[in-house]
Amino acid sequence: MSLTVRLNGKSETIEAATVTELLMATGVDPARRGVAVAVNGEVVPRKSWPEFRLNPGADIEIVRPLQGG
Amino acid sequence: MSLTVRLNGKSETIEAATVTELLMATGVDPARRGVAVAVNGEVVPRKSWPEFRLNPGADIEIVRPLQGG
Amino acid sequence: MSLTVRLNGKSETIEAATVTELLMATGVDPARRGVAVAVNGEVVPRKSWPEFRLNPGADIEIVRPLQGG
Amino acid sequence: MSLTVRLNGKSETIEAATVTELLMATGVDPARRGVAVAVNGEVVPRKSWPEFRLNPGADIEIVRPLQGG
Amino acid sequence: MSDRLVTAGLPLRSRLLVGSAGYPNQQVMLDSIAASGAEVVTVAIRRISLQGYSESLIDVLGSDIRLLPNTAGCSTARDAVLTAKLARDALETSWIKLEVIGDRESLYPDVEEMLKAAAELVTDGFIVLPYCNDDPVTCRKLADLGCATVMPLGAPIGSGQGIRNPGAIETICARSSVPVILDAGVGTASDAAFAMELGCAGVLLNTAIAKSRSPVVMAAAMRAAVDAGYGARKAGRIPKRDYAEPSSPQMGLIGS
Amino acid sequence: MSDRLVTAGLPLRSRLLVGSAGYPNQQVMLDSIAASGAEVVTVAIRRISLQGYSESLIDVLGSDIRLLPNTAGCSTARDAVLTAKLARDALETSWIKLEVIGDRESLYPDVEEMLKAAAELVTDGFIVLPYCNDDPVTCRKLADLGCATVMPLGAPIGSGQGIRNPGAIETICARSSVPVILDAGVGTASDAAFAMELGCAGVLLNTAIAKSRSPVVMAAAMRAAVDAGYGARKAGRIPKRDYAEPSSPQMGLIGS
Amino acid sequence: MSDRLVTAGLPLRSRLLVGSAGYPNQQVMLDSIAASGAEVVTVAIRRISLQGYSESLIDVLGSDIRLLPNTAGCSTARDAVLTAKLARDALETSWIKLEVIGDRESLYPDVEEMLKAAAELVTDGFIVLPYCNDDPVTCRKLADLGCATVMPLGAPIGSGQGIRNPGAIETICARSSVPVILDAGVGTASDAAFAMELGCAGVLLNTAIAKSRSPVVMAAAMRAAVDAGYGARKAGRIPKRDYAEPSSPQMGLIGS
Amino acid sequence: MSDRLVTAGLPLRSRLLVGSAGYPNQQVMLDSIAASGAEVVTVAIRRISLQGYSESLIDVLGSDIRLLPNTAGCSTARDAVLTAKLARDALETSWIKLEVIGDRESLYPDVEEMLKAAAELVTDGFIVLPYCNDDPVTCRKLADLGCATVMPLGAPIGSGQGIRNPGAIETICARSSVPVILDAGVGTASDAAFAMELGCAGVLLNTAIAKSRSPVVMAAAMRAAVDAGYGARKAGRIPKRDYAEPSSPQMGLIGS
Repeated sequence: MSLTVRLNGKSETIEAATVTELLMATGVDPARRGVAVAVNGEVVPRKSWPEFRLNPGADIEIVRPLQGG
Repeated sequence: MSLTVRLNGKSETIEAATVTELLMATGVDPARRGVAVAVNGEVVPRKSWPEFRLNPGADIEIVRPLQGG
Repeated sequence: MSLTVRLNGKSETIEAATVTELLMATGVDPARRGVAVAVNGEVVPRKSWPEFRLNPGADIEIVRPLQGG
Repeated sequence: MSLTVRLNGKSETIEAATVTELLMATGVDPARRGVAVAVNGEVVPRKSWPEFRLNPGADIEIVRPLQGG
Repeated sequence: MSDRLVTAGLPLRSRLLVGSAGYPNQQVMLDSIAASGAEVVTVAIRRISLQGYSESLIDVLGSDIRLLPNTAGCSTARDAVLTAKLARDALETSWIKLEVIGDRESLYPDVEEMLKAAAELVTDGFIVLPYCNDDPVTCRKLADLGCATVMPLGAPIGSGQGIRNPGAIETICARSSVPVILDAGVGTASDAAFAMELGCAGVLLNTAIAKSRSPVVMAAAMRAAVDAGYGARKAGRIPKRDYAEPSSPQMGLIGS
Repeated sequence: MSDRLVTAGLPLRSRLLVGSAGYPNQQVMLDSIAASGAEVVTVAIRRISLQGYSESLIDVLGSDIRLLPNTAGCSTARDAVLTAKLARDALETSWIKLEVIGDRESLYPDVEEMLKAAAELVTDGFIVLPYCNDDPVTCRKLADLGCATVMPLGAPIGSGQGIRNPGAIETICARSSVPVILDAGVGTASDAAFAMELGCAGVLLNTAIAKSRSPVVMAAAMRAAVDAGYGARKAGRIPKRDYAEPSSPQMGLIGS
Repeated sequence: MSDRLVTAGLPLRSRLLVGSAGYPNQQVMLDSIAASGAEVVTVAIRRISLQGYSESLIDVLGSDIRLLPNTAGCSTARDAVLTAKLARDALETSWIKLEVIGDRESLYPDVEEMLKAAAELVTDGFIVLPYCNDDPVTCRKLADLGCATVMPLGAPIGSGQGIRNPGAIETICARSSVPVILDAGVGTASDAAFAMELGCAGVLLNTAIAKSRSPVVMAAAMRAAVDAGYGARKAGRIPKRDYAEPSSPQMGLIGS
Repeated sequence: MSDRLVTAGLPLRSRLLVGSAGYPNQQVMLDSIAASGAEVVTVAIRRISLQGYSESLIDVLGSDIRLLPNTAGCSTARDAVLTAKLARDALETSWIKLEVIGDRESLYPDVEEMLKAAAELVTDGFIVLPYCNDDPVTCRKLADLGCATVMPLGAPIGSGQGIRNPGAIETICARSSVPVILDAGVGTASDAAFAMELGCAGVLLNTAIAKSRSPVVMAAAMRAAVDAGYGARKAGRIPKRDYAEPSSPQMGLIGS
């Protein structure tokens, strides 16, 4: 099934029911270190990714570390 | 009649029912410019001094301008 | 008669026998304040201009004040 | 024989005819490194110490290195 | 007129504001204030001593002086606000120099409490002149809250160190939507001139005059310094150059 | 009277001395000199252009101005001495601002040549005001030779960097047997005030006024700055303190 | 051991902390970090670009490097706190360099929001290292809230101006109950040494190395500078004297 | 090799030169010199006390130290030249640190006498390292005379004021045809680093180490500082900017 969500600030229609599926759908290996996810302003811990269900309109942030000062 | 109040930080027993009487009792001419009074953390405007009644335990501040930077 | 001298750093042939004549020849009013003259590294005082005779090859400086810091 | 000389700024009477004898007389081992001698404002090179004869009234400096900045 | 420091719509006679504390005696204070040319003079608000009280500042300072009460010594928004209200009632002025101190040794402001007090006082109709940090963000917030001026510190109160962070003051002046008055730290005349050159609209000082060896002479010097710095700013100074540049002409040298 | 700068026995109207070079035009120069209040104005001595010459400085500068010719651009004692003698004859003054430049980029003096020229000029009866290094030893030697003042540089001529080595200037002022006039480097009003606070008896400047955006305004600012700095020095500034010192009284705070 | 910078109970290998941004390329970054000797390296937290992503910093920076994520760019406590929580989950560290920016031009902190975020993060178990103002009051509040260090700015981020207000930094260091790490403003080695001499426990910098002409050489220079400044502080410098003091002995001069 | 300070054709082990005076005791002196890494150590030349004499410096300082005798205390070219010649004979070195003092309080050089002595010593085959003013003209003259280095003062000897006129030192370094060694004034490590950043080829100091609370620790700090400053100079520092420049990336912020 497909959902319309706000993903990293942009409205996107995704084919994913859970965080894990979303990451895979967006080409991010869920096993990869350094990734973190927040849904509606709350962090979704890595261990909950497989079962954490995304709802329509969810505000999702997927982040990783970058060069910084 | 006499009241025990907190006057400029010290407990005092005063012979005064109103702010005006209190000022007179403490040797401050109520007509004198530059004086201000607060009771229980609220300023009592000059015009209300005559009728403003003091209650036992009232926390009273009488201030005036001093040299300052 | 005509002389070849060094005048303010340049070789010039002049029609003048004295400093006064030289000044006049070069369009400088000898009466004008603010002018001074040196010949061969020595100042020629204003009062000696009329009779101070110039010799061939003399090194002559004619100066005046200018804006300065 | 004895001579009166100026030694390091003080007048002294010494029992010495040469620089070498003077050094020995003043308890300085002439073989010791780091010593230098001037007589009357001229350095007397180490090698000339044995035969350099001192005259009465000579102005003698005997120096050595010290802590310095 | 355009040359006047306009505070809350009011053009002031002088860009120099002075304090009234710490003079050898009252006459020296009065003479110094006169020599300074200041229109605005700060005063503190303190408890009346209960055994009657000496001649009031209001009476000795002429009517051509505008009293600016301060909240010096307050360390909470609550005390500062009450002090401001008492000052308003005592002096019939809505002007207040807001000070909320965070630390007795440095006398640096407590930013949070100061902002809280400023908001409350502005809402209550006060003309708020806050003594604040040399911090462009806090200064902007104070202006946005509706303060009439911002008064960043040049150095700790009474330290006489001058302007410790000119770059910060310059940044604040370059951006401020309200007049910037340098408050605290000035030790001598060149400090006051420098403050104006950095873009300040005025200078507020007390100790530098009151505690100098000759306060009246120093007051006149500070007045001249503020004029000098303001004029130099207006005149547009020459740029600093790494190398020398002759002032006299290079041509026509003798012997050349 | 004791407040006047006395040079070679002559009390001057002002402690600010200015140059006459580099102004946008002659009228601005005249107005700036007037606004500066300076009595002493420096001029250069240059070869007359042989095609006649424009209106003379002597005529345009009123008789209440004292011309101080300089030896700017000279790099040997010989040229400086001849220039001084020509200046004396041209301007009927024995005052000379001695400059012997050692280096075209830094325009720092050549100490050896300057000392040689100073000795010769003093012997010849000149009132010598030498532009010199901020070096207490050279300044002392110039005074011992009989110079009327010493004029150490604050920074390279025309650089507007201000006083690069205040400690050196202060040392020179503390010991000098003749008036110390800060020459060169002043960029803005606070620099001039600072020079006076360090103990200078006067300030000589040119570019800071002439090349500012509004020379007349800057000239007035410099005049005020010199007064301010001189006054502050006389008044005796407060010491610098590491920590804060409250100006308002600590007693009688409400809520305490 | 006593010579190690101990943060939240953890002794660090180095008193120099460095950023990972702005290097010409990744190899230069790695070589520079190695040359700096830093154990702690800051990283930003940013949205993953949705077209997959390049090699992760975590992998390229060895396991002997302790990553310190920052909240750079956040202008509210809310965003900073969420960024910190994402960082904790992404990097399995509870360390966070807290930045709450109040102003895009000056990049000065927003004191109110910073304090709010610090309180929330400390409560949530974070080791908080806040980038803050050079303000002793705000620094004390941050320490009282439970921050592991305070990291006052020396000058605006990336400006390379050095320490604009040494007196303020010295006051902060003299009173702080937690280690003071100078953050932002360092432009060259002497700035870093000076920070340590003022009493800082460490220095955090990025641009001064990354944007220098030779980052690896500058990284080694910064490492030496922090050691030098720390050593000098420990050694106890000589006092500054107004006058000279000969080092060589005064006795026994020839010709005397 | 190119990284070595080459003096009169001789590459030195270290860019730090130190004095041997004023240490608490001889062992601390030896340990400090070792910790400084210096190859060149200055010594004074003094009259032998006529009651025999203590262990000689030459013996206690190992053969891997190059002694640099000075003419400290001399105030005439004549005394300085004789002292130099005695030093050469005593120490079998033609190296001489030329000092000709013009003033006992400031210990500034006497420029005329110094130049005279330098010329005479160079002619006589000495390797002359003159302690001189921070004056580009005098420095150029010394180099033109054939001195091996110039050693301008940063501040009065022993004052620990650091570099009072960085602009002058920078100008001297930018133009000098011989290595510039900062001599005198260094008080702490950041001063030494700063000197190198200004372009100096080396630093000579004594009091800053000898009179610090822990000379051996300070000696190591100075060594690190000279390396740090030299490295930073080589690395090419970032320019100073008036405003901030973020180090972390501006894109991809959460909540944006």
